[in-house]
Amino acid sequence: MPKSKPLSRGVAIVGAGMSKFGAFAEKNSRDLFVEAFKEMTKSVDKGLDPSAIESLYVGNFSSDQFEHQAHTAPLLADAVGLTPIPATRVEGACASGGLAIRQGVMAIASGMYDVVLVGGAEKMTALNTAGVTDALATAADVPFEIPAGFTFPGFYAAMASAYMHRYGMKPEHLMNVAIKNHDNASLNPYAQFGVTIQKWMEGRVAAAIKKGKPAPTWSTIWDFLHDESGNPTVAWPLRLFDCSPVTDGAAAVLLVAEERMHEFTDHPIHIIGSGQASGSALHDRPELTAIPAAKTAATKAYEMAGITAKDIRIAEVHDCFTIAEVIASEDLGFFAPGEGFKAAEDGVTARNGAKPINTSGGLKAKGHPVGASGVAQAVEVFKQMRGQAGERQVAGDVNLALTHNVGATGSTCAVHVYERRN
Amino acid sequence: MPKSKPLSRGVAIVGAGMSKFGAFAEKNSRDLFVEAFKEMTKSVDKGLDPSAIESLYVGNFSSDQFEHQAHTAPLLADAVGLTPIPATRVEGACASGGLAIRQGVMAIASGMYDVVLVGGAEKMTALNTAGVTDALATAADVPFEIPAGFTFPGFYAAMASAYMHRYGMKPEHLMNVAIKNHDNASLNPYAQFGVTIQKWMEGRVAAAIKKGKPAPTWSTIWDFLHDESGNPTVAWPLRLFDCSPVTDGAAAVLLVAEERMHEFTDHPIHIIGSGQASGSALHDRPELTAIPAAKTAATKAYEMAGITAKDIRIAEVHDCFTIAEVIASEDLGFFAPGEGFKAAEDGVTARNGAKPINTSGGLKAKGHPVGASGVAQAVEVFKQMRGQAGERQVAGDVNLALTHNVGATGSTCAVHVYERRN
Amino acid sequence: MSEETTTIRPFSAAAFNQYIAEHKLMATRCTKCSKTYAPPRAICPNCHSEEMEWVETSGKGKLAGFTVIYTGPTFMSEQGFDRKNPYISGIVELEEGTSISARITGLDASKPAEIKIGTLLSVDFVEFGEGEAKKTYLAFKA
Amino acid sequence: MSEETTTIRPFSAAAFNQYIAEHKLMATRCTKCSKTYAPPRAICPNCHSEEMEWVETSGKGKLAGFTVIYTGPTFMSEQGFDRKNPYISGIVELEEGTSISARITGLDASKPAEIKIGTLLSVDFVEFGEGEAKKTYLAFKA
Ligand SMILES: [Zn+2]
Ligand SMILES: [Zn+2]
Repeated sequence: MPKSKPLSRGVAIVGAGMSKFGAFAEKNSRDLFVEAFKEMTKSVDKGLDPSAIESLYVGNFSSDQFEHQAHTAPLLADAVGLTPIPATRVEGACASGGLAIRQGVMAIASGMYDVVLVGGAEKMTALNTAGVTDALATAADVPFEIPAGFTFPGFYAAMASAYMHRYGMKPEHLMNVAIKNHDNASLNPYAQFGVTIQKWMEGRVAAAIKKGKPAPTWSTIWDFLHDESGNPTVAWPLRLFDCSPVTDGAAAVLLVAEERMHEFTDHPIHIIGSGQASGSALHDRPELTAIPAAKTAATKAYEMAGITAKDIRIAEVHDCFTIAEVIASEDLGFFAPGEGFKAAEDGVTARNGAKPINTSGGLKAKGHPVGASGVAQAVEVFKQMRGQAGERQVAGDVNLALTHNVGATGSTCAVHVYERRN
Repeated sequence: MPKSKPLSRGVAIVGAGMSKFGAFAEKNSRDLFVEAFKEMTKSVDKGLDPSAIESLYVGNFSSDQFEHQAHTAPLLADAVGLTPIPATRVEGACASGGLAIRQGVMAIASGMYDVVLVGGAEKMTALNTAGVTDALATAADVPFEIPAGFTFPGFYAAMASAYMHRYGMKPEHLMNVAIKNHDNASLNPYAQFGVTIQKWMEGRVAAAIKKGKPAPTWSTIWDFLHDESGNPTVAWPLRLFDCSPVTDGAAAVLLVAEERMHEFTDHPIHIIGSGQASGSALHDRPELTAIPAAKTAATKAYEMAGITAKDIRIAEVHDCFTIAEVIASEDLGFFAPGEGFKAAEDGVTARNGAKPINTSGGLKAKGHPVGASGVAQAVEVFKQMRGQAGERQVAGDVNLALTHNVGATGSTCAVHVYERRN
Repeated sequence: MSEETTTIRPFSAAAFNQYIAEHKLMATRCTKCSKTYAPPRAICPNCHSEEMEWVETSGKGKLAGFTVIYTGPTFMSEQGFDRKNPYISGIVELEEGTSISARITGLDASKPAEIKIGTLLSVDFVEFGEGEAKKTYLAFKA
Repeated sequence: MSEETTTIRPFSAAAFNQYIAEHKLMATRCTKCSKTYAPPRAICPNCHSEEMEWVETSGKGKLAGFTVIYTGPTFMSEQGFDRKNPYISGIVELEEGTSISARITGLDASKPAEIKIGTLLSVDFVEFGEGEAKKTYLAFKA
């Protein structure tokens, strides 16, 4: 592949917001996007006149299947009063949000627009578990992967089996990722699961006692996580707490051409690197223990940004499953192959570690409304880099950050690098 | 809205091809795209090394619903051997193809890529009629339009009813559009319905005789088109021959940065104007007899191109229904409001008229695989402008052309202007 | 019809449909510029205000466009409509200046050419299904 | 197993599945660079040639990755699999150097920790349904 080329002009984020993530029976994706849009508007330091917005990109995986509603982008534009600006939906499975950001960047760099809104939305909880499983399955290479019985937990479980075989990891190691991400989410008021696993376990015990049932005898969260009644196996070696939840949510970021950023804020976050790559079906890759598209996308993004993995202060990575975070941390070059699970065990990726990952709680605990997740990652780095992440704020100068957004098992990956300059 | 801004650098089409359009039980959208890709490759005058292609955009409305297959773009990239280049699906209902072209233009103008493949694909015939009706309905504003019982023929029929009331058009006037587009399609070897309505009628008579049934007594195509058994009402005032068919098909165009176009051809077609706009639900517009998003998109495209409607030599417009072509011809400024149906009647829009429209046969007769249609429009103008349209070639110097691609009832519209300079 | 104002329910499709189930055609009104919208909006497209309120419409309007549908979606087929029993869908411009899609009743679907744009209509509610499955559809009758 | 070469069928999912229904695991081979692909490809990703041919695989391979699934998709539930009766899905590397997704049979789904990556497997075909509804699934057995 050819080398990354520089953008024709620079792009910065000047506003970012998200809806509460969770399960909301009365809200459709429009309602969720209105929430995210209002939050984004509030975050623009010098105020936002919505009529300055020239174009909208929307990341959305499949409102078609989840809500019987396609053609999402103009509907979302209209819901926040932006008709007749161009409104374009971008789909790359769970990487839809990351791809939407990238289209926003290109639209500005192309010279066509100065001010572009990027949104992501997914309303998933109207379907039952089987319906969600079937809908997510359409992100795979359906004719050649699905007849084998694979589900998405199953695909990542197969990657985990290969990783365990190759590097000696045990299923228990993955629990460190879940514990960390729930810890982070417990400090994020927008998270779906804003509780630590300890609190979750205590809640289960209290609920059992209240109902007059025998109280579970878990003495630590490790007991709980090893117990099939607390943490049932979904696709061996992955259990319930290795999997991100089914979520309703939306997110929005406002991108502007650098030459106009000071109209909106004196504290912009620059997007200095953007990489994207495609990948074949999981079975058609040289190894199962890494995601080639993620490595390619990261290489491109670093190249454009002129930095290396070690320069990154924090990263939001695509932890749809705990094993995905481990592999991501290696694909991105943070740790050598086979070392990612040890870094999680050693606290290196914790909020106060050397390389904090998923300070938001990640897809795992913040929630994973698939088309919104990539945009919500950018919302987190915007807040962290500007020192606005509240109780979960990372200490020190968060001047370089990264987001890593994967579609399916890695048929799509988008990586972005962000810089704060003042 | 702000004025159109110039692109950072120019973009040209250097190759274009499409699959045969029709109903193909054994082909999925990947198979169709492979066909289109091969045709595109053959059309590149100086030959194409596929490894020169840096990125892929795919227009696709809802393979999710039609094939239980989302995440279409990386699968199509992989099917033609382009992994790991970025592959991005763009969705804007039936305007998905037009939006994909526009993303390709911006990707090149942004400086990120020099060579971008744009595809469109839709495999619709695996569903029965009710299934297709329900799938297409998801392109509407579902919670507020669909409970009223509207279908897509129904929406356009409601526009026709308002147009008839305002301008005195009769349902018969619309038949002129169908007759013309079938005439054109009869000269297009890639068309789904490559027969004139005359031949169609004769086929129906012959089939009846062969089966020993009483032969219909239609003496002219007008008899046929007025007869419920020949041309049944779908949504009054629209009948079967006012509606585009359900189609499987794919199309592909190769875009390159102008500075590199001579590596591929000495006869490039420049994309000199690109406009896109969004619109609200049909009921939420000031009038039903025009599509505001089409007018806005056209204004933007003309402005960028520095031309006016009268400069356009030929146009491929979005005739999902006959009334849509009439309204399009007015929205684009070819004819004054209320004059479009007369222009069709007077032969102005015929292949040998002053303003040929839909020389390919249009969506109506060439076929309408929804996500592919916008790209197939560009394939037709590429051929016509280079004098390669065979029997349906328009006479004279086709130096300026236009494509007009509408999503749903006009919630999305993309307009492009093309120029041949030598 | 009396004008009922409430700001308790969210400005969402779910809330609008709940009102429809209660046989009320409610609109949202911008408290800043006073424009009224049915279907509802949470943000005013006219002035970008986020301060809306629910108001009940008069339920009066006129036909702006219509069709008689012979081949409907699955849910309409389930309600007994087909080629031999077509139905009318239309767009109705309300007195309040906003328009909405609705079923049209009280006109002869077998004579579409005799249906006039501009026909005066008033709100109606069509129910289908029993118990939990009961659904109420917005309609206007001539 | 004998190697059967034919260029009559298209290089599509439909043709591949037809072969599966005939209990043949067929691959496509590039006539230019000789690389073999199962699932099939119409264009060679290695050398971009459009000249492919069908070849029958040996049906031998080894397990590259696997999982035991307790919560499956709807069609697997219909085939009797659930939390109490989980099933194995895996990725199999064929002798021909290409890999494929398949159901895995002949191993104990209740003891996943004892299943070994690298286990030798041979092709198998699992059928479900009767008559028109009969579907054949690619499997590999230990
Ligand atoms: Zn207002
Ligand atoms: Zn080859």
